[in-house]
Amino acid sequence: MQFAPHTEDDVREMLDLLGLSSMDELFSHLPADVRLERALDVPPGRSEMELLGDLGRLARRNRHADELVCFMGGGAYDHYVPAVVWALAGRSELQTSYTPYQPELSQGILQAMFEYQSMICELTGLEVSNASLYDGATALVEAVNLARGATGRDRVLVAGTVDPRYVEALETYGRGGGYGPEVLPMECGVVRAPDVGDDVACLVVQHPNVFGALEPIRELFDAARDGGARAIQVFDPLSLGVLAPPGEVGADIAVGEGQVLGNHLNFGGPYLGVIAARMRDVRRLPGRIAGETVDVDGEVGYVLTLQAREQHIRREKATSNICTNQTLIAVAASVYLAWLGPDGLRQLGEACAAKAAYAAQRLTEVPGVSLTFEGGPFFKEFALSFDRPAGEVQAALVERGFLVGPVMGESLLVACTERRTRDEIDALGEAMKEALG
Amino acid sequence: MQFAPHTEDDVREMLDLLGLSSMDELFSHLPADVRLERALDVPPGRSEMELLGDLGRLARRNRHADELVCFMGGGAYDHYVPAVVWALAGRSELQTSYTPYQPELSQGILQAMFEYQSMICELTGLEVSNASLYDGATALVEAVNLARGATGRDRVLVAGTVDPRYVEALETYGRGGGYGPEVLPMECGVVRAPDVGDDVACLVVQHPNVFGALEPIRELFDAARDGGARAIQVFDPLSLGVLAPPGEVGADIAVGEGQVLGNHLNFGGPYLGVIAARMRDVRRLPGRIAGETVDVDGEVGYVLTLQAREQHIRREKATSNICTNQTLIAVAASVYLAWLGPDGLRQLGEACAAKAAYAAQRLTEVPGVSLTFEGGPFFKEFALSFDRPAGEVQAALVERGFLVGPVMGESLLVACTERRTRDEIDALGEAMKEALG
Amino acid sequence: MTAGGRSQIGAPVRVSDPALPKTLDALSRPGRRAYDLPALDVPEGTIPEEHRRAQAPRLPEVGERDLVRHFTRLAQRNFGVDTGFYPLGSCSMKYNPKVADAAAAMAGFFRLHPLQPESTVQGALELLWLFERAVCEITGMARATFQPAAGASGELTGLLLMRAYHERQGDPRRRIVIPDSAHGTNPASVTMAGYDVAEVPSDARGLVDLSALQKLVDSDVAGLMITNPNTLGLFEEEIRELARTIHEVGGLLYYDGANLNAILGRVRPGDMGFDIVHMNTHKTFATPHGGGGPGAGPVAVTERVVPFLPKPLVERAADGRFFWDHDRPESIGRIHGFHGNFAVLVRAYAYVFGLGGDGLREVGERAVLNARYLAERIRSQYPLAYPGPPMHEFVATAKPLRRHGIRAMDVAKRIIDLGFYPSTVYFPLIVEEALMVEPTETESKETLDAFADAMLQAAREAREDPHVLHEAPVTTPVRRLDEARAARQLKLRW
Amino acid sequence: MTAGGRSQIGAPVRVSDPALPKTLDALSRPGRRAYDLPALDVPEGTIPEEHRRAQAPRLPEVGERDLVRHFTRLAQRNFGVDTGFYPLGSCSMKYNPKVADAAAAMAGFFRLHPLQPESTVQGALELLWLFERAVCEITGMARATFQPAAGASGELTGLLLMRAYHERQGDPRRRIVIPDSAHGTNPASVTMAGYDVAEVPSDARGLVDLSALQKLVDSDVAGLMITNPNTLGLFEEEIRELARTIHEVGGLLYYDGANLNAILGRVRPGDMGFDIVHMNTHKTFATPHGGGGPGAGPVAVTERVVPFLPKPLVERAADGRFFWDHDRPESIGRIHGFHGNFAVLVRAYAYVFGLGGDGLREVGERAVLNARYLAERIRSQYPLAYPGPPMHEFVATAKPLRRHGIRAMDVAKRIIDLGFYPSTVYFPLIVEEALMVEPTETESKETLDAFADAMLQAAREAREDPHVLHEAPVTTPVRRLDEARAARQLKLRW
Ligand SMILES: Cc1ncc(COP(=O)(O)O)c(C=O)c1O
Ligand SMILES: Cc1ncc(COP(=O)(O)O)c(C=O)c1O
Repeated sequence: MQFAPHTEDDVREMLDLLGLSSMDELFSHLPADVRLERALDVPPGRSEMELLGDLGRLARRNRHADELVCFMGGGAYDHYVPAVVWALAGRSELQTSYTPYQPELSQGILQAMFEYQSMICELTGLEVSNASLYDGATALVEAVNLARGATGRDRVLVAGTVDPRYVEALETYGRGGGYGPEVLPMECGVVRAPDVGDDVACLVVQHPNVFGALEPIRELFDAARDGGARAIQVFDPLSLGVLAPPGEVGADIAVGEGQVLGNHLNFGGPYLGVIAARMRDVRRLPGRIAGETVDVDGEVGYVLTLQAREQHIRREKATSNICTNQTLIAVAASVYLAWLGPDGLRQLGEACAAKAAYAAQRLTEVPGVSLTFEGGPFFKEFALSFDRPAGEVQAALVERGFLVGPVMGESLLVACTERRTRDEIDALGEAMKEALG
Repeated sequence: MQFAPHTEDDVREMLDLLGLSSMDELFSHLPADVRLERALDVPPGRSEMELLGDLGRLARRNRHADELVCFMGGGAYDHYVPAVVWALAGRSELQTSYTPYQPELSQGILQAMFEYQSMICELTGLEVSNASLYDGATALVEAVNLARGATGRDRVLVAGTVDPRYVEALETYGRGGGYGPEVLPMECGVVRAPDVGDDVACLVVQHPNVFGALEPIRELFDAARDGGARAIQVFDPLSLGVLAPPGEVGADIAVGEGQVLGNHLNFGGPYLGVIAARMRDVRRLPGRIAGETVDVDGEVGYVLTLQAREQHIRREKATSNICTNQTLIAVAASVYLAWLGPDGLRQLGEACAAKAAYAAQRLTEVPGVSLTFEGGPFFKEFALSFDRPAGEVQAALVERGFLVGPVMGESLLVACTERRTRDEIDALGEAMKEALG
Repeated sequence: MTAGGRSQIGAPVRVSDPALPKTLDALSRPGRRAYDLPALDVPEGTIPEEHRRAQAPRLPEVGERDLVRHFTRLAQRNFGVDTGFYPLGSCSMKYNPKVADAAAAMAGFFRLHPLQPESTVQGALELLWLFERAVCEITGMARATFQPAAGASGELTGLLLMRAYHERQGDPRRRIVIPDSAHGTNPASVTMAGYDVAEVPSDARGLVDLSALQKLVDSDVAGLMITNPNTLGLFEEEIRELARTIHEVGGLLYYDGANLNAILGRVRPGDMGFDIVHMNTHKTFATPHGGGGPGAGPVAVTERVVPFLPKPLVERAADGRFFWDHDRPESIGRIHGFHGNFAVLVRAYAYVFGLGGDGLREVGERAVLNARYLAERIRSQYPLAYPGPPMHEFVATAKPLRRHGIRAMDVAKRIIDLGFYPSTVYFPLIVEEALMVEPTETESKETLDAFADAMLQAAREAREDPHVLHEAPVTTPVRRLDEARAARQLKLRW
Repeated sequence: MTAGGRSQIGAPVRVSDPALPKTLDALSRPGRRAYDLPALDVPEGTIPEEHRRAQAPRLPEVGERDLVRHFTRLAQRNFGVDTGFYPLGSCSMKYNPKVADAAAAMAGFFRLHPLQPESTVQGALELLWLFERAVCEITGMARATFQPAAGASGELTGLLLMRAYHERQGDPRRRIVIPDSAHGTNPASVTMAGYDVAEVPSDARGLVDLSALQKLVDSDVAGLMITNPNTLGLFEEEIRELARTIHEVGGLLYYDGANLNAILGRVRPGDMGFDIVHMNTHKTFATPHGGGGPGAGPVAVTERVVPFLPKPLVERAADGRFFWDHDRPESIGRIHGFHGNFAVLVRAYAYVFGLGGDGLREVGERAVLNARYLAERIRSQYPLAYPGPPMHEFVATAKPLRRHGIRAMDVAKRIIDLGFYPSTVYFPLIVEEALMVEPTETESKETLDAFADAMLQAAREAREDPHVLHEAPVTTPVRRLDEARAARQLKLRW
């Protein structure tokens, strides 16, 4: 392949204007001792048809979610992506544009950002959002930074039922931020309200939690509020047609993984970091924010606003270093949320909950299978325990055509989206019976 | 699914304005004895995700050309379709528009038609083309109608080496046109120049012919010209980087199957009926023709022109009944032809010819395999004979992962596009050896 | 809203490189290229000199980026259903569901060669088999062919079927009756089928004049070809009598399905007495029209016409296997090079099976409701050509504006500036200053109201400021184009 | 070309329904819907009342057609590389090959769950493994991580790696040196990594002031963070001395890869002495930027930094199987929730392996040629901020136009009316009235000439008719927007 349009004539004419006689002269001022005097050891170029052939062979070495029935969870879910979502978000004027530095030429992206922010606020019951962060885990990191900055406090309390990858991310970024997340003990699948001292910046709770279970969320956040800490909820956007929104259960900041909002599984990315907060924290929010305004003729238009928070203005004092974010994924999320609307959101949530409940009941009928945490309410995901290592069960299920997991210690997570049918759930039950038999 | 946006309020308000109280009243003036008093016996509607599930199951019951290596020919070929072609032709402003009756709102389609016509003229060495016909076979039918009208003569001579489906189409449409194609005998894979009497409207020759062989095309068309008949060539657009164009070998009218021009195999359609002719016949051409003109301010623009030929004006005296054609496929062909350019066209033609030559040699090394027609030159396709029914061989090859064919009588056609690799050809040879062993 | 670029509500951004040429040919530079092919991995071929091309064709030499910007620009200079309201009468420009495109994009469909052995295309054959059952149920027919690539091709197919039918009866006939309101493809198809046109007038109601028809028909009439609702958007209430009249002389009834949308699930051509029906999938079944095509024109017929259908047909064997049945001795033969526009049929299948029986009926209802409502909203200024209640579309006339020197075309051009695709104009031919409006069921009341307001505004302007209409359009990439010049000084290529 | 709508060469058609609302919220109608879900096939679930949502969120209620027209309209109000020339400095807005999108659209890639068992994702792991080898070869590094979702994330990752490295040496340090010309993400990342910024000035050549650096560095300096060519588009010719200076005090060198395009295949960061490198795939490797993202910011490092890379890394077992290696005791941990922006990496893979080694080198050459040529074409009116020969981009200044009351932003806005996306303005901060222009290698000489002519026209107008520049833009959907008001009267949602 080659996409440079230069003809030999072009090159000659351009070099002539520069008074040069060869391409090499463009680089002649570079010190000799840093120049690569050999060709790059990257395989020779491929034609488009060869390249797609190579990639097709790699792709076929994977067993994807149309070949295996996907009951996997753990932060990414096989929800259905309507055809209209990427037919629109994929339009090339949007896909091939840069961050809207010249708003007059980027009203499309800017309005889409504004509408996305609006829908995220409606969804979470909070007051302000932004144009996206990298993903759910880094959104949590940013939320913690915000809380520490806003409270001037140090300690970061994290429920023991928060996704371990999110905790791992906090530990990693904490090396720079100068904090270490303190993990609260879990008791039968949920956590108890901790005492929140005046040195606690925030309390982080995932609800539904990593096992899909519903936490005593209001109590937990009451404790945070009473202690003067920011209450941070890690939420599942598609739970909010059914579950009380973060703003209502007392969250000050809500962060979540937006993959479920019309975005494909994509082996983990690009996903969507969703964040929403209260107005008092708006000037501490990370990332781009679109705002509505008017032009010189009074016509309504949209711009990037509150940029004084950002790295290109505030540099080392910026609220975050984020520059490139996940805007296009946020645009897709907007199409998806508007496709669902309030009724669709509720119906979809009910469907997930109903199928998960049915699956839990159906699967625990299989001898040797039990719920890791009996009794507590859950949303679309739950943990199973077996009379043998969960990894073995997972492998046996793959052989029978099912993707289930991830494995969490002794347990295996099972997630049900609106996409899973009763027949598939029953078939999974049969497969488990075989696998354990 | 349901795409009507009416809310209950909308329906009520609209009925109110009409002074009606129910939807049924919209149909109350229809005679009772023609009304369907039961529900249609079509399965209940499916949600989008269910529907794509159903269709996916049907699709997986097919073994397509990415699963089996495709050496099939017979009028449709597995040429490579560059990603850019449908990324552009598929843009929704083009795809969801109608025939450009209001040129001011359809300059995109109209200019694309104009550019397509221009490239077809360049390709064929002829003077005028149109915005497309249904496919290669029906393009031939239209060409014959044109020739009969232009010459005022009746008889239609067709080389015995023209694709039998095209001949079948001529027979079918001839029932209405009032003619029956007269098929000239084939001699070792090609035809001899017939005597063309003054009652002959046209001589139809396919070159390369249905067996991929090159006809003594100039002689044949000399005979046609000398007899005052129109010389009609059925051509392969992708042969014209290598082979002398119809205009040069004496064709008055050239028709071809444009599927090869950036269009997918699509199980036979939509394909593209390509036609080109000489200026003297322009007023007898069928279908839409785009022309360049200027607007009231002198700005260049494009319109549908010479409409006096067409059914909506000329009605029963029209040159053809065609209305909806294959415009979008022609747009894709434009992208593809411009992607190839003159050099790409030649390189691609050379590659097809070289691979076919190699394949013929390689495959005839297999015991029990011989060329049906020894010796004569061919382009990208050739016929093989075996010591057993060709159908058996074809079936055995499918089992070994190869699509070869179609079967023509005792022979099996083998086609090579630029896409087929030496390894694939060698593997086909091995497979044939096994199949015949 | 003014003619000014930016102050147009919703104006898109301007496409770039204004200084660069605007045709592929002018963009071409020797040696520039987009193509990219593998190196040859076999020996050079040996095409004899005498067969070789001497001089390369003058195709554009451009880069892939040139191509992308060029066609992106062309697309943005084109108006589609995805851009806005497109009430083109007789064309059923309804929303084209994206799910149908997703279906057609499955490799298991678009990567199939038409001549693959049956064992390798069972899913495709099953899809056609299922879809044939559905279209037969919808039309009230026995069997169907999917070969016709569009409505006109369906017409010709149907007429050739009539011919074969009559010849089989040993009584070839010469004439086909069509109403004076018929679409141009009808008479054109009649001629191509080798028949003569006998035109029956419309009566004061805009319906086929029954008594005129009775006078017209005799044993030389092969059949009657009409659409119902007719091209005036009116239901032929005497359809049973029309059918009887034709059947009594041994003729057949052909149903032009262009207007099938109006009666989906309510009335079936078969139940009205039709013998042969075509459907326009790109109208009734929402497949995209692609700026002119491709479409598909399946033809369904009653039992007595089945033997003559084009071959092959898909059949299901006792063991459940699907196969192509070529063994049809009385078949008229082949209408298409292969099996018709399969990828279009996949989309139509998605539409029909996605909506289901009840959904289809609702489509018809809403289509009629929208047309009736819109007609009512504008009739004060644009009276209906005929009194009867319109179905899925209506034909109004701009005649009242004539005395202000305004023609239907002027109204259409002004509508463009007001942000909509105009209705069909000057068709059917029997209506002066015809405005043929088909909103379709997929448009909302808000859109209909906005369009009605625009139509009324245009009528007001016709009286108060006709100049605005004569000047229109002024907001488009080009303004009114010189069609006479285009036809006189033919420029049909670079 | 005027400000008038239609007379703009290449003006697109106007988007429809001007009378209809222009936001999703305003389009909403109670009861209207696009969604469509299967009927529930299991018993109702049982979410406890106290957990249930009381009141539904006010999401739009619209039809699918509403959605399609709304977002089609928004797209047409947006300018992308596919619409035109986009010489945004420091952003490498090159053509995004469509083949890369086709690769990412394979179900075998986009339908993979990130936590699938390794046995089911061997192809994906192999792709990452192969791509890691390629980026290491391109940068001259030992190993790489693909977790960072963008360049800034790569920066922070790299700085956390430095921290881990120094802590491992038992000598945590406090300061990171960055040049005053650095991009804003650099200092911001330094802070997030828990370091203090030590700014080193640029000298008269626009290069890092070596002697100032030597004064600045001591054993408390953890590292130096620069890009080369630097943000002025100039190559840091003393890079080896800079490296030596830092290495002598035990610091590490971080390479900000935003400008890697300039030196592809010619110079490798590793060979210049860098220890840590990030790449912006959405710049150097042509992945689409999506109006802000997603991108990807792979980080590659030299041997001594490898132990600290985020986990897991892809490894290949003796039997050829690929697996995730989590057993990395010294790893800094996790930078992304999963494995980074995989679908973006697939596109970058297609670009790198499609071009191959020689192709990549050619990319760099042509990128530099285009920038040098364009700088030469306009320098008479827009002098270069520094004398040195620019590489893939150049920074000019609009200062000479100041005395006509024209600012860099005015030039940019006028360029919009002339049909191009403008260059970056006011960055780098050390240049007054900076115009930072990066044409990229995928633009043709014709485009560069057209843009140069437009820039020269703007300069002429600045002298003769500055009003035109102050008024600009006038051809866009909206004109200059009131940013002060936006920040004052915050309206950040419906
Ligand atoms: C009434 C009527 N009949 C026939 C046709 C021809 O159908 P097609 O364009 O699919 O060939 C049309 C198309 O506009 C039509 O409106
Ligand atoms: C010099 C430089 N460094 C860093 C960045 C940040 O990269 P990203 O936007 O991918 O986070 C940019 C992006 O503009 C840049 O130009």
